[in-house]
Amino acid sequence: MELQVQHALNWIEKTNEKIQTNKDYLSALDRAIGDGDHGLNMARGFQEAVGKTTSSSYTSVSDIFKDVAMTLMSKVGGASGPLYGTAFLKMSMAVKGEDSVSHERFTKGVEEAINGIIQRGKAKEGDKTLLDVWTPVLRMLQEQSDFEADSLENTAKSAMESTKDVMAIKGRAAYLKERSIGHLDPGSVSSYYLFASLAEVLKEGE
Amino acid sequence: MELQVQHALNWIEKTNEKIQTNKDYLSALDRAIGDGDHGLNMARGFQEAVGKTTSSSYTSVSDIFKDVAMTLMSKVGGASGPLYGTAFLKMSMAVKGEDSVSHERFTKGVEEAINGIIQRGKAKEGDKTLLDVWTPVLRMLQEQSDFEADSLENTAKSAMESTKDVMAIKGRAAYLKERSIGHLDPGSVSSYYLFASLAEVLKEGE
Amino acid sequence: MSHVGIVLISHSSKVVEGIKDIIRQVVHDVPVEVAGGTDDNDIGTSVEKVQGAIERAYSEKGVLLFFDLGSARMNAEVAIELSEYDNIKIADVPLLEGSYVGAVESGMGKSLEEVLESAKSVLNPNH
Amino acid sequence: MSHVGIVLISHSSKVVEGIKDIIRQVVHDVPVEVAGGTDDNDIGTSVEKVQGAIERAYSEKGVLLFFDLGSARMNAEVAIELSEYDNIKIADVPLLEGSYVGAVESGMGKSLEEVLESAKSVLNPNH
Ligand SMILES: Nc1ncnc2c1ncn2[C@@H]1O[C@H](COP(=O)(O)OP(=O)(O)O)[C@@H](O)[C@H]1O
Ligand SMILES: Nc1ncnc2c1ncn2[C@@H]1O[C@H](COP(=O)(O)OP(=O)(O)O)[C@@H](O)[C@H]1O
Ligand SMILES: [Mg+2]
Ligand SMILES: [Mg+2]
Ligand SMILES: [Mg+2]
Ligand SMILES: [Mg+2]
Repeated sequence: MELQVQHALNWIEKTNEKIQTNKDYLSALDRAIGDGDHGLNMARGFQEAVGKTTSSSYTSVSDIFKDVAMTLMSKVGGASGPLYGTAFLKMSMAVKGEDSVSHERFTKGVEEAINGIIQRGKAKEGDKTLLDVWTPVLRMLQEQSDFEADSLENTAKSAMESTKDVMAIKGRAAYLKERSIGHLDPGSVSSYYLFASLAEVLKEGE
Repeated sequence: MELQVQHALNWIEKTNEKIQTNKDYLSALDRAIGDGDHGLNMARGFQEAVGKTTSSSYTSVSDIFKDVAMTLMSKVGGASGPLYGTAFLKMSMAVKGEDSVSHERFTKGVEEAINGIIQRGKAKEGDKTLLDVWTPVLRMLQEQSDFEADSLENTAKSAMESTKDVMAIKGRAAYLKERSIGHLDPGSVSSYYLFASLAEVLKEGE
Repeated sequence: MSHVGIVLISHSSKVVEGIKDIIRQVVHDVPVEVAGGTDDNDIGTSVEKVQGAIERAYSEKGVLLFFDLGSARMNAEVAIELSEYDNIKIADVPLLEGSYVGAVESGMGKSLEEVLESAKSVLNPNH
Repeated sequence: MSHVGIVLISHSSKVVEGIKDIIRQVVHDVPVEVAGGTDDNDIGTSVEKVQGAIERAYSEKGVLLFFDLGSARMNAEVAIELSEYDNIKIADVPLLEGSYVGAVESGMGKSLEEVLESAKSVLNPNH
């Protein structure tokens, strides 16, 4: 299977739905170890992103990712804005020139997105940031030769859950040091929603 | 001659008069190399000090200095508040227990005042602060055995004038580095008014 | 549990009110009191405002004072000397960054010395 | 003579307005622009506010950006990448103390690199 324009549009819409539904939960997670705005930030950003993508017409996945990137970067404001924005911008560049996006190309896109996130936030895997979901997802993608919805959902979910027992090294939660242990990383939970939504799109497309 | 209660009261009043008259000048000096409030700070502080001393009755010079100290410390607010306040507090302590203040005791008071200013502001002579007036005045007092109004006025005046060619190391003006050269230090000018007023009181008492 | 109180001293009342807003997003149980501007709310510092802030922020664990520019530091010293408490310290660290870290650490129940030490960490930035 | 522009970025609009007030007491010719809070004036940062502040503060000598907390830094980077200018830098120094020194140095006509260097001096406090 390859990702078409309609898949990408559905991906963004499903992600937005999950984020709107779980807005208060994301903010509550952020309240425990941060400043309590992650739900608000993500809900605002993805609402605007969907507003943009549903009111435009696209001939390439790359252009969709680019509009999402620009919207998230300029509208979210928290740490998650530049981070998710950069991730989508890098994915947009990686899949540029392709009518539809192969598993191989998408994997490359996720790899570039991670490089962008690292460049922007100077974090590494294990610092209790959204990288702790993106990196295991990349490893899984690299091990496979085609999209596998269930393992995508499972990998993202268990990666998200494993942020709980980790001490934060980057972001607001890092100020809490040991006290950040025992709480899920909010950005990892929103990243789980992102990949879980992709898994749903892949399932529908099978 | 010894300083009596009435001399000390006159000293504070004369100082206040000079400061009120030159309020705008002091602020203009501070505008050139600082934040432009030295006239305002000193005028507010000494007005309150005179308000306090004229509405109280005193049996010792020490008590006058103490009231002046507390008023300046709590009402001025700029750097000059704690600095002049500390100076008067130390002088108050040095002349405590004396009905009238001898030249020797007053000299000791100025020495203690300088120690207090240094402790508070961590400056040394030559840093383009009011210490550059107080320290030459102390040296002059130490060289003489009785009050000499003219040399007090002359010493304070030329010390004040010599701050012009110096680079600031402490206080707001220090941010300007070389650019502070060529301007009088505002606190040294107000300190000149203080000692010039004392010289006038001494002359009247002769 | 009592917490080390935080007093924010700035030449501007807007600055310390804004910092308090930022801190209050993440720290709720710690006394955070402000002393900004002169008595007339001009740019400057007020010993009386600092004294009042110390009184309000005081807990048995002590109070840590943060200031912006040199003269605010001297006025903070005067306010401490005029107070009756001996467990008050001045943090010679950047105002916003230091007080943010200090407030978070105070919220963890740390001692005055520990909060001061952690606030100093912002001088070697790595966040 | 043109001066290096100063942009103050904080999670709180009060903070940057107050810092600007403090700077304006001593520095008059330097462009000082603020980007405080989110687009809705909540606590947070706004890339669009930063972009606007860069535009207003811009001079041929460049612009130096000061920020408060980590995410404000990332948003400052995004704003720079979205702008057309290449003489914009971020000062990784304490917001209030660094921008005060930076504004004074910019007022002396110093270059972007010199202003940045001097702002870094506040990390070794001696004033
Ligand atoms: N330096 C960083 N690198 C990678 N991810 C980060 C970094 N800082 C924060 N994050 C992620 O961003 C999330 C917080 O986002 P959000 O609450 O929207 O921003 P803010 O922390 O500015 O309020 C964290 O849970 C973490 O996953
Ligand atoms: N650290 C210091 N030690 C001694 N004197 C100082 C110091 N800092 C400033 N001063 C004196 O204070 C004067 C400025 O006072 P003022 O303008 O009232 O305070 P501020 O600088 O807080 O606005 C300077 O001209 C200088 O003489
Ligand atoms: Mg947050
Ligand atoms: Mg936030
Ligand atoms: Mg002044
Ligand atoms: Mg002042």
